[in-house]
Amino acid sequence: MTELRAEVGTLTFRNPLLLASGIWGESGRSLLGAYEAGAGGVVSKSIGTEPRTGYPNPTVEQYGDWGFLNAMGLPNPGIRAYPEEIRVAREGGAPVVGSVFAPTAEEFAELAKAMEPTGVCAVELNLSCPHAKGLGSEIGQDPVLVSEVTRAVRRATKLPVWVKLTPNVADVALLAEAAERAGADAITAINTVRGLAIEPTLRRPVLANGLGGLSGPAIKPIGLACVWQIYERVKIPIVGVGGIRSGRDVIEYLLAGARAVQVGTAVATDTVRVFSRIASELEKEAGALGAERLSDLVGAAHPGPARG
Amino acid sequence: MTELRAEVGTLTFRNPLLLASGIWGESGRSLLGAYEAGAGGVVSKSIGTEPRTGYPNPTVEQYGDWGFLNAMGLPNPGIRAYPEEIRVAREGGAPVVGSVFAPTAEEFAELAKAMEPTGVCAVELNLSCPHAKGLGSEIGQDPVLVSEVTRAVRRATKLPVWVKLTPNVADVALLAEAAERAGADAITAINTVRGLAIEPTLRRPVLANGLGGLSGPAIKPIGLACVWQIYERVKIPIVGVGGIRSGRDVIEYLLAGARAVQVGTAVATDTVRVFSRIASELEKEAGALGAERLSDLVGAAHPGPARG
Amino acid sequence: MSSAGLREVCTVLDRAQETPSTVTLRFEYPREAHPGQFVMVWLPGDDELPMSLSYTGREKGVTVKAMGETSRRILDTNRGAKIGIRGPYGNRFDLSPRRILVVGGGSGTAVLAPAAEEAHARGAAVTFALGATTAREMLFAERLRPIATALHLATDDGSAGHHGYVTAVADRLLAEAAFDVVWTCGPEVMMRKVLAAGDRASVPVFGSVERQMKCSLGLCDACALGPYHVCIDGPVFPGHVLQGLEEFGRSKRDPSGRLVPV
Amino acid sequence: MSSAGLREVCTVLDRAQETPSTVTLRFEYPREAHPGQFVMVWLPGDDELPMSLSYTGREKGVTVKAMGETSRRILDTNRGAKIGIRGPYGNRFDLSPRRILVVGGGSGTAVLAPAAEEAHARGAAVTFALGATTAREMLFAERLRPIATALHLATDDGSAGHHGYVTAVADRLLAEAAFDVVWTCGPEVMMRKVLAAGDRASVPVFGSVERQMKCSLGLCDACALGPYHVCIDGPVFPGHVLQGLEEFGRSKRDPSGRLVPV
Ligand SMILES: Cc1cc2nc3c(=O)[nH]c(=O)nc-3n(C[C@H](O)[C@H](O)[C@H](O)COP(=O)(O)OP(=O)(O)OC[C@H]3O[C@@H](n4cnc5c(N)ncnc54)[C@H](O)[C@@H]3O)c2cc1C
Ligand SMILES: Cc1cc2nc3c(=O)[nH]c(=O)nc-3n(C[C@H](O)[C@H](O)[C@H](O)COP(=O)(O)OP(=O)(O)OC[C@H]3O[C@@H](n4cnc5c(N)ncnc54)[C@H](O)[C@@H]3O)c2cc1C
Ligand SMILES: Cc1cc2nc3c(=O)[nH]c(=O)nc-3n(C[C@H](O)[C@H](O)[C@H](O)COP(=O)(O)O)c2cc1C
Ligand SMILES: Cc1cc2nc3c(=O)[nH]c(=O)nc-3n(C[C@H](O)[C@H](O)[C@H](O)COP(=O)(O)O)c2cc1C
Ligand code: FES
Ligand code: FES
Repeated sequence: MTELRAEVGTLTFRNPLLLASGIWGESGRSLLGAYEAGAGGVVSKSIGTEPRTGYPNPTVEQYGDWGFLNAMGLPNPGIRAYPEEIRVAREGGAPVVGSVFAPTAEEFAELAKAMEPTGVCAVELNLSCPHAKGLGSEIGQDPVLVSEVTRAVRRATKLPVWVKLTPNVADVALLAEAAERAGADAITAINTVRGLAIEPTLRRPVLANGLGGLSGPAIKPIGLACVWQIYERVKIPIVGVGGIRSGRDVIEYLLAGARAVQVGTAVATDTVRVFSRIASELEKEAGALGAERLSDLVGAAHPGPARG
Repeated sequence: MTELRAEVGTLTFRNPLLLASGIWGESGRSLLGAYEAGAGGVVSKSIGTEPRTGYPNPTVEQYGDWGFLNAMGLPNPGIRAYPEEIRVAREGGAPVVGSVFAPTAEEFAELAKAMEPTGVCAVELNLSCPHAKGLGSEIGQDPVLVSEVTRAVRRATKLPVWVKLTPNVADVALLAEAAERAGADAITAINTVRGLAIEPTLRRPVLANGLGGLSGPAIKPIGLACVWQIYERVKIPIVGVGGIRSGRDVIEYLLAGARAVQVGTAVATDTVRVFSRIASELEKEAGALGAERLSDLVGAAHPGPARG
Repeated sequence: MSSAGLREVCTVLDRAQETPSTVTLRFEYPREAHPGQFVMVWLPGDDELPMSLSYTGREKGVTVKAMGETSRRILDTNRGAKIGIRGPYGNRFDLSPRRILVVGGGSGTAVLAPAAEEAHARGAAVTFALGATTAREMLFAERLRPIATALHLATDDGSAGHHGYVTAVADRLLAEAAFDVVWTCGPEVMMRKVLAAGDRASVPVFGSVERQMKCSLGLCDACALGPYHVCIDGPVFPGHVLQGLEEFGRSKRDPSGRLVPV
Repeated sequence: MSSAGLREVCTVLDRAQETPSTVTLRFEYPREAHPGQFVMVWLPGDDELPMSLSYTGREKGVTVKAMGETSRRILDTNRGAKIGIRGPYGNRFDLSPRRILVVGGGSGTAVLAPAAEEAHARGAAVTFALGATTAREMLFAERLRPIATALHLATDDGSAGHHGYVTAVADRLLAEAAFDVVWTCGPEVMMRKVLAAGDRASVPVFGSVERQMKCSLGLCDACALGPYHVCIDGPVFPGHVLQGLEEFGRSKRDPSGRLVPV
């Protein structure tokens, strides 16, 4: 049986399974629900300066149980209302990572500052939403902007800064390097992959926004490739996300170089009980691989000396 | 019942279903087999100047029936031996698109020139192989290189030039624009999506090359998004590829903006009979949508006046 | 075989004007559904809204009340129109009780009608207390009369049945006769009163609840209600659960996730 | 549940040196398999090769002859080692004929042995003609003797059985006795001779064929053989099909796809 505690920089989680941003993330009670169901920690919905209703429905499309496409449009209650939600989750004992998004470096910095007094253990910069114009992946696709935003947030807060990257780039590790140089404490990879669904009879895209982001098992190979490439080029910890729904999936991410992971879509396909199931699978399967601690596995599929 | 003839620029195919490059593409008899099974045309394996054995096995990983990961490493008999294969396919009546790859614009141009006397109806430039270093997606990720290669080939041959793009970029339409300006006759999108599979017990990547390319239904939303974005920014015809295995899938690609499509992985999951099945589904379903010709559907999911 | 989504485009087979503000649309949607469940109704180019199934057989139906922009547009939908349907989602009414009191307020009766019909078909005795603002807005009274052990109406303006709230009727019925269960759906203030009445009579109550919905798959959190998600844990909740929820009858989340008064 | 691939990592349970150049590895691989089918054997860090199953029960086995680098490394694999297995792939021998002549050349006998055993278990009479370069290289003679109606050996150097090609033995047996079918596997020049002998005796022949393999899923074309793909249409082909193929016994594709002599 492997010890499941996971360390991401200076932070320790009871297990490496964090709730991904945007899933069960609007209400503090839901965040807490994921923690009670076994998550090691939770990431908030991405919060902006003002409340946002997001896009009209349809906002999701489903492909069997292996893929979801969504374009929620970053609905969120705004940074003034949200601390109350974080309070609820924190009072229940859940470690909360506060995810934020903004169109400019200054606004990112202000949001991060506003997160500080809420008791979050880190801020995650969503530089990667694939469908919201001017918010997210336009920044995340440009190393200069990634640097700027990361540096501004780094200066504004003492909190650990996690930078969440998009896979919709030629070379994700280049963006990770930019974030690392600008002072990021960790890289989260990946956000959803740009995709589109079309309704033939109606001759129109399914999602009200047209383009959306693909999540679920379909993107696991893509997330693993990104984590792998990032691990080869940066030293800061990596939090892996994308298509995780089993203990084996987590082990693959650890071996590729992640120190912790986030679980999103599986909360819908497998219910929130997915956290405790994955945790017990992980304990058994990591044990069978001879790992005493999860860090024994981190990056272990890479050639060369381990960095565990 | 819809007339299935498909036009891509000056070329006409009996139906819009072409065999994608790299599938059943080493032997002329196999190309012909796909045509006999109902494909409207076939694209050759990507051919280089010299014979190449490709990577050692494992070269493929399979995820249920919704995804394949491969890193073949562009094995091919080389441009001196391959005309004999094209001859076999051509003698059987199959329209053949000759796919080529090279590390430089000059070599691309020479390969295209060498394709001319073989009787191919077009050349497809593989600027998009996601795992072969220096060959493919490094070029396909850079608009300047895409221009250079396309222009060199454009000058070297009278054949229609199709440029095949990778989805592993921030903005695929930018690359399509570069190809269009440099004289491409059509854009083929997409090649496989960069991905990785890891074997936990062995603590190593499954594929001998490490990184590979994802294909199959998992990438259909990604391919559709690319075709959609390209259609909004270029005028030349688009050939859609990625995850197609049903008539409905083809209709979605047409509505997104493709004039023809290519079918790859489904040849393995559904056998080569997939071509005749898709063709008959397409005839029925496009008919039910009231389309007399397939061109009635091309781009029809986009807002604004049709360009059919 | 195909990697298509779970959404189906259905043709509206029939449109019935139930009340001046309420319309039923019928369509063929082959998946099995149970009374209590809902579908997401997509009006192309507009929005997609959760709607309880008011008919759960092969030819399904939703009964829509004009509220905001989208529901108004759904009302304007004509026979032959194409709408997207996905689902059914959510849980269902337990149809096993033998003596059932149904307390419906306004369009809330939509979800109660097929449950009552099916329970009746299985031999239950169903008593109805249906409320509306005025007689012309009374939903499904004629539909339900043939299966009713008793059918009691109430209107705010006294234009039909009891003059006043339907909750007063329910209170009286619960005092007078024995019931195994109460089913209710309507405005939350109304449901709160029904829950209290059930408590007084020691009869369990089940209420169908509405919240903002986006994914309806338990993913996005739009429908959060205390520790529950209405799309997967509901929409039908036992009364004691609802009573334990601070938010029920008081606040709900708007599309941005902010808590606002119901 | 998991989105893991179809490959399994198996532990080598047993390693048996069959001949100086041939080793059998046994491993537990739970998927059902039939005589004639093959698996892809992955030697981590090295390569992955197609290998016929020489044992098709729950504890499966492959019998590997030292040819090139990878097969040599497979020979060096010890008990307890981990190998990747995927499959089984390909078609199988029809086990219904009652009088079977098995003509095996070298390691080709590996794929014939489980077919013969299972046919025998079902009541068929199986006659063997097994060839090898020399007595020590004779594969599976002791394994097959107990089930053989007759067991005939041939060696190139005369160190066991007939001095000369096993095809001469097959020719004689086909002239002397009546058979419903001939099964053969070995070098293609040998198989061509067996096909001719079958023709002369008017007995149908089925031969198991090897070609370069990469995907073994009918995708990559590495195993193209005329209009067929050995991984999905084979490896077992009827003799008349093989005789119709220009390439059979003459040319094959190398890993780049070029045609080279066999
Ligand atoms: C599980 C479920 C089942 C439902 N079943 C039905 C049904 O069978 N028939 C039906 O007509 N509607 C039903 N609804 C409500 C429906 O989905 C819409 O919320 C309603 O039609 C208003 O939508 P709109 O966009 O037209 O109005 P909006 O523009 O969203 O709002 C118009 C007005 O209605 C109010 N309003 C919006 N939604 C609600 C709500 N859920 N509860 C109370 N007030 C609200 C707003 O506050 C506003 O004052 C159901 C909702 C859920 C969650
Ligand atoms: C369906 C199938 C089933 C097979 N079953 C078995 C089996 O049960 N036992 C077994 O030992 N091998 C079997 N093989 C062959 C095996 O897959 C390898 O080809 C062989 O082990 C040589 O691999 P290598 O990499 O060591 O040699 P390489 O380095 O590839 O080649 C070494 C030498 O062997 C020759 N050679 C390579 N492959 C073949 C071939 N297929 N036929 C003839 N000569 C070849 C080469 O030309 C070269 O001279 C099978 C092949 C197929 C396609
Ligand atoms: C409905 C939905 C909403 C999401 N919202 C956000 C968000 O607000 N901020 C963010 O950084 N990522 C968001 N994501 C991306 C996820 O956090 C995660 O990166 C992605 O879904 C891949 O993980 P998965 O395959 O486990 O879902 C969202 C994903 C989904 C499915
Ligand atoms: C085994 C395999 C080999 C491939 N080889 C090539 C190639 O040589 N050249 C090329 O342009 N694309 C190649 N591709 C990409 C396909 O042509 C196609 O773009 C991709 O597989 C997506 O389509 P699909 O989902 O229908 O397979 C290959 C794909 C696979 C699966
Ligand atoms: S509507 Fe998304 S969780 Fe319920
Ligand atoms: S090995 Fe790839 S097609 Fe047969």
